[in-house]
Amino acid sequence: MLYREAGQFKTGYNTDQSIFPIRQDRWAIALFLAVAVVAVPLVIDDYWAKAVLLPLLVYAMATLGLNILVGYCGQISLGTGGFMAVGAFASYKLTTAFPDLNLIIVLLLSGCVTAAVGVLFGLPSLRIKGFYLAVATLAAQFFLVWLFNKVEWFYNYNATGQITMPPREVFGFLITGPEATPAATYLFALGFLIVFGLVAKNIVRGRVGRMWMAIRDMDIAAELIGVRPLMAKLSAFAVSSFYVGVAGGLYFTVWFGAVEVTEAFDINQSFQVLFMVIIGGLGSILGSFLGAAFLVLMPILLKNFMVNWLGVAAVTAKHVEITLLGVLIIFFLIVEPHGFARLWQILKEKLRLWPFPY
Amino acid sequence: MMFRKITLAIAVAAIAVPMAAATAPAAELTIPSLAYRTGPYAPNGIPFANGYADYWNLLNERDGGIEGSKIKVVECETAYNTKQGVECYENTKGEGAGALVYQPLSTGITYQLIPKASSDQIPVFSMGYGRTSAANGKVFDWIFNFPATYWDGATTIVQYIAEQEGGMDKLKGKKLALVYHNSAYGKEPIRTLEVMAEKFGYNLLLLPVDHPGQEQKATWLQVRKERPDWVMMWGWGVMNQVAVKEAASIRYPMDRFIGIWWSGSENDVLPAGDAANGYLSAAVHAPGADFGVHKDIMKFLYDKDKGAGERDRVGEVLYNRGLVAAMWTSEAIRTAMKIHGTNEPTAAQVRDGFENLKVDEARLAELGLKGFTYGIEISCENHSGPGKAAIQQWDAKAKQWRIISKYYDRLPEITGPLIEEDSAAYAKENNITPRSCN
Amino acid sequence: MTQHERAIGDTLLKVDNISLGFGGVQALSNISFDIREHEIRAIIGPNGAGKTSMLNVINGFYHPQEGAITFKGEVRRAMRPHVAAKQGIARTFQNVALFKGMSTLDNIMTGRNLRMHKNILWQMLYYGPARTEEMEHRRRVEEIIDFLEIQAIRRVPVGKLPYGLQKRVELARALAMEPELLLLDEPMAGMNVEEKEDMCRFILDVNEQFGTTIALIEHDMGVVMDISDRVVVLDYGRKLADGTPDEVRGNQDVIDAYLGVPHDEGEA
Amino acid sequence: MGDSLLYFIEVTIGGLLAGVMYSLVALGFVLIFKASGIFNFAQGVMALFAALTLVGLMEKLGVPAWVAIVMTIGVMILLAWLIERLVLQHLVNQDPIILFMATIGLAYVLEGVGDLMWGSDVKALNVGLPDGAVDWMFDLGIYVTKLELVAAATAAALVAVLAVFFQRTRIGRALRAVADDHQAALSVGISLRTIWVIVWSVSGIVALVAGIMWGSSSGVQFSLSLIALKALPVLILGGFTSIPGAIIGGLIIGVGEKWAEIYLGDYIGHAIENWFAYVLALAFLLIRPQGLFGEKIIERV
Repeated sequence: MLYREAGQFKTGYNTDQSIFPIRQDRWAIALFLAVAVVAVPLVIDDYWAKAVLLPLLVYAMATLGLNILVGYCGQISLGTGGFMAVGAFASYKLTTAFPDLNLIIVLLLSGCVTAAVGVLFGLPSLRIKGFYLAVATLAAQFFLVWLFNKVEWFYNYNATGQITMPPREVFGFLITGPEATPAATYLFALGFLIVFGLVAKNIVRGRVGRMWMAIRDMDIAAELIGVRPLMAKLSAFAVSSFYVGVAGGLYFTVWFGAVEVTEAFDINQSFQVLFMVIIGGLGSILGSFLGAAFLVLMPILLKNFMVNWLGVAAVTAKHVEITLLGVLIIFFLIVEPHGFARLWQILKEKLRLWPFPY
Repeated sequence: MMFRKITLAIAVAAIAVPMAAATAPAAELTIPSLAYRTGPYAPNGIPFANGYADYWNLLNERDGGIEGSKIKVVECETAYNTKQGVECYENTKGEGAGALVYQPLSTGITYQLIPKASSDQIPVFSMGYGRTSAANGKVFDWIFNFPATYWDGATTIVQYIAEQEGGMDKLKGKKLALVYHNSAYGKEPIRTLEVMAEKFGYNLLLLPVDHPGQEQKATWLQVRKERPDWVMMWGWGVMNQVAVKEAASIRYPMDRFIGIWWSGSENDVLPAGDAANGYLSAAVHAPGADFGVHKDIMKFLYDKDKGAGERDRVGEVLYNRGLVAAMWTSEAIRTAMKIHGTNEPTAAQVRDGFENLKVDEARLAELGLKGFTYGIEISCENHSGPGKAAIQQWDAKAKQWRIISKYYDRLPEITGPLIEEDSAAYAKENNITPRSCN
Repeated sequence: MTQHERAIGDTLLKVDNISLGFGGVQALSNISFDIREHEIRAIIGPNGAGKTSMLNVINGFYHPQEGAITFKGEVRRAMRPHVAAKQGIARTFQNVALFKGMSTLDNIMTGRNLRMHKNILWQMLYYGPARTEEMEHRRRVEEIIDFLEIQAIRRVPVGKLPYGLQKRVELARALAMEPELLLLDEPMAGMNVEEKEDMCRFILDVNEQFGTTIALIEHDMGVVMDISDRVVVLDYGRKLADGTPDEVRGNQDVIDAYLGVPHDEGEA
Repeated sequence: MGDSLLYFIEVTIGGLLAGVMYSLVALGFVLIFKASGIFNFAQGVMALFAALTLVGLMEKLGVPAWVAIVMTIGVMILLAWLIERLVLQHLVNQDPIILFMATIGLAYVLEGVGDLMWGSDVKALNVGLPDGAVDWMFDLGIYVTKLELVAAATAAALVAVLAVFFQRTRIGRALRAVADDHQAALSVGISLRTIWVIVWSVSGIVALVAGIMWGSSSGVQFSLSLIALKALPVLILGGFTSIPGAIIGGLIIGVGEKWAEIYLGDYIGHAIENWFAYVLALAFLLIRPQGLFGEKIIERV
């Protein structure tokens, strides 16, 4: 009964086109944001920041980016790990070369660098489709990681190829380095995610988003009504890579602070982010967040539940955790192949009618 | 709706558990063990974790802990994955009265914890791995990497080679190949080997192998073509097994093929069978279960079904590695107790224990480890100990490793400047002012 | 009802000696005809006559080996489809080619793509110029929605619509492009009588109200003869006849070609 | 110069044989993709699971290798049945990417269950396959290992058996029909579900063969599942639906990456095998987007 849109009239196309046309949704999201921005920083500690929330934010950002490419434009990519590496190394090079450059600008520039690289590796998509493209993007994954491992310039000629983030302040708050407070790093990453989540939503609900979806749903028809596949696909690669690059930058600067390319950005990253996209819901901004949340939180949850509550040995717990994760993925796919976003939608539809379904 | 609320409640509760645990009072010494019993490197992680756990449990069972304080080992599974390692670190650091020391085990996790643990003021004992320049205690206050670093390993292996060739001057013109895991870990020795190549006049051939390293055909075809006089290896996991097998297949003389101490366990040679006979590796401690402490472990743990692993695998190389790591750590804690006059030392006090750690031959004998390893002494500026290593050889018939050389000293004139340079670069990049040690 | 009250203008599109082959199969040989401004031009013929291929050539999806096409005075043999779209040629498809994952509204809005110019940076902001533009076009699209009487299905993903409605949405999408030349490939295939009547009405209305030139492929001879100004007949890739419905109806070649060839709905 | 020619031959043969090893893994992918359009991410883990089961049976039950192999085949068939029952059956007619995701879930399950059942220690696999270099060739100056020759022979035999199976048996013909058209397959009188069980069983057995070959060379451990990554460039090069493509693709990738590593490595750096294989496959794809032997993609409106 609480969730009714009766009596809310749309007075123009403006309100009809807004992201949350239903008033209750707006309240809910405002409340949620208030908790995320105000309440969480008050109670956050190192564990929550480093093991739960930062991973969540960083992966949500990467998932958002990949969802633009896979979910909206229909181009499957397995190069995410490599593109995240580009973002990370770009921010490292920029921040060590220009120590006074604001970290926000560093990250945005890193995103731009990644976008350029993404466009380059997106070129084959003009000819190659489907799983062939997916496997072809692995070329980017392996090549980029090899490159950053091989060319010493990228890691400032240190002995091992490992990069470490120096401490940096933004608006007087220490954001990176070990002394940064969990609240500051969290808010910094959260800021990025809120802004770019909104930006993503704006892009996909406008002309460019429709262009991408047209290419995804029927590329030939799209071309016949004037969408240029070249522009559509490459812009999707660019925007997607920008997000992934910023995510890689955040991964390195605020979350990890030190990474080694062969491990931090290996192929598992690429798969992981793709799982998040699919399980969250292809072509859904909300789904990107839900997918990232599921795959970040579920293992921690299962682990803590088994180890701390049931007292299972750490190793057995790990095996069970992997198995359960697989079972859950299959289970959710069977229940709703279109991911959590669709489940959420169905739930909302039900709620809209509750408690009088007829 | 109800269902969702319950799930949410469980979710919050389960994630919140470590926080709740943090507030529980405890009089125990909390030692986290970042084990990796799953994932691609599990075969190596299992024996180490068992050795580590067994030694702590032995102290509890036999001595009632360290100076009366019981030890609580909190094992956390990392799967050798940095992300999970960080989760484990954050999860366990507040456990009990606070974690006393971390043994991160993976290179990635170590690099991760170097700044983090330093700021949290918890010592990190990356025993024979991790960042070599952490040897410089002036820059890396909280990191310890004794008894030897990779650079020490490189200099000792080259000394062994020189000795076989008939002296350092005989290295001139020789061809040495390095087969390495193409990662931070594998790249560690390259600079040292290059500096030595310049000084001693040997030629260095670099052959990287990408993770995971199941397919090394090209690498070994190059070895066949270049015919190096010696092959050194910085390998890890399946890469070791395949390399040993390939080397045997191309009939490279196994007694001229030397791995670092992470490329010299039973796991690495057993799959190759007889062909692995004669393979060499560096070692910082002895293999085998013939020491006093092993007898105690049998008596107090395995006979009472309290062992962490399988009985017949006690004494494997990596088991002993875990054991010696626990031993040095426990001695550091003991030292800390002595210095600060408490039986509940804090992590910061344990660090002082590490900086004043002295485990000489006599103490080793007292611990039931006579001849197990060499004596060490750690100081404020030197966190890497004496940096000695011996060479051990695999006997495929007996299925046993045997130490076949003396413990070589490192070449400080080679490693010293490199450590100085690398740690200075780190200090500069991270705005660290090296402390004074006087 | 063959006479409309609008002025048929000059030649809008001229097809000159087009030949198109795939491997050994000759889909079109030496076809010539023209389409004049504001007229409704039908292309008919038995299955496999090359009708769809002809449309594909006109909007650039197929590239003919020989011949030329003159559109608005500009001569060309081949072009990319999106260029054809830019020049004002819109199209519907024999088997509906809607964007299945998108709503009716979004499908039609996509038709406005070429007329929207705010770049991605404005879109990221959304508020301001991008929104103004979006609203402008939304208004235009709503007109089309009203025109085709599909208000109720605005927010429905088109994949869930019945076939008849999908065809209508497809027409809406083509109209949203405000084309000068509208190519309709069997707009009434698979429809019942009622739906056909609606569609006929829409086509005529489009032609009258917007003055859009229409070229359509249709199997229903009744419909074709009723609504078109001129008819071109193809068979086996050749042109059989060309003229007003009455002329074509009396043509002996056409009668022969259709004799024994039963009407087959849905396929061409 | 004779030496460098000999070396070239050696590298080429080495590459070809390495390629055969990749093909063995790629074959399993192709079988499933051909019959059901599923990109089976779990293929690598299936190889690991099969090898683990084999070693486990040999160690725990002490049975001879061949008995254990037969038992493992039984386990793989059971597994195929379970997969169809519990997973695929509920996901009929879903998008390929959803099925792909489901096989990822499957990979997790198999990995976890395999570890729970048999532990994650490295296990030596010895089913009596020969080891070491081939003597007479070694004397000639060419290094070829016996295991690789066995693998090549096995691959050849496997392809021959599969060819006979597909061409000569009723089930095989049904499988080919299903690859072309699901409806047509139903008209042959074999249910789609049976066909899926069969095809997953066959690819499970192929996974076992791959697991034995790779496991014999590197020991059975988690890393075995990563060989799937070696098979992917082979797949795109040869085409997802072509069995000869998997073999030829494997040979090309094998030779290509070895040549690159050895002859290009000095100029652009070593350890380039991994990405070079993908770049090579990508280059082929740009010329033929459907792979070497894949079916041509025809676009119509």
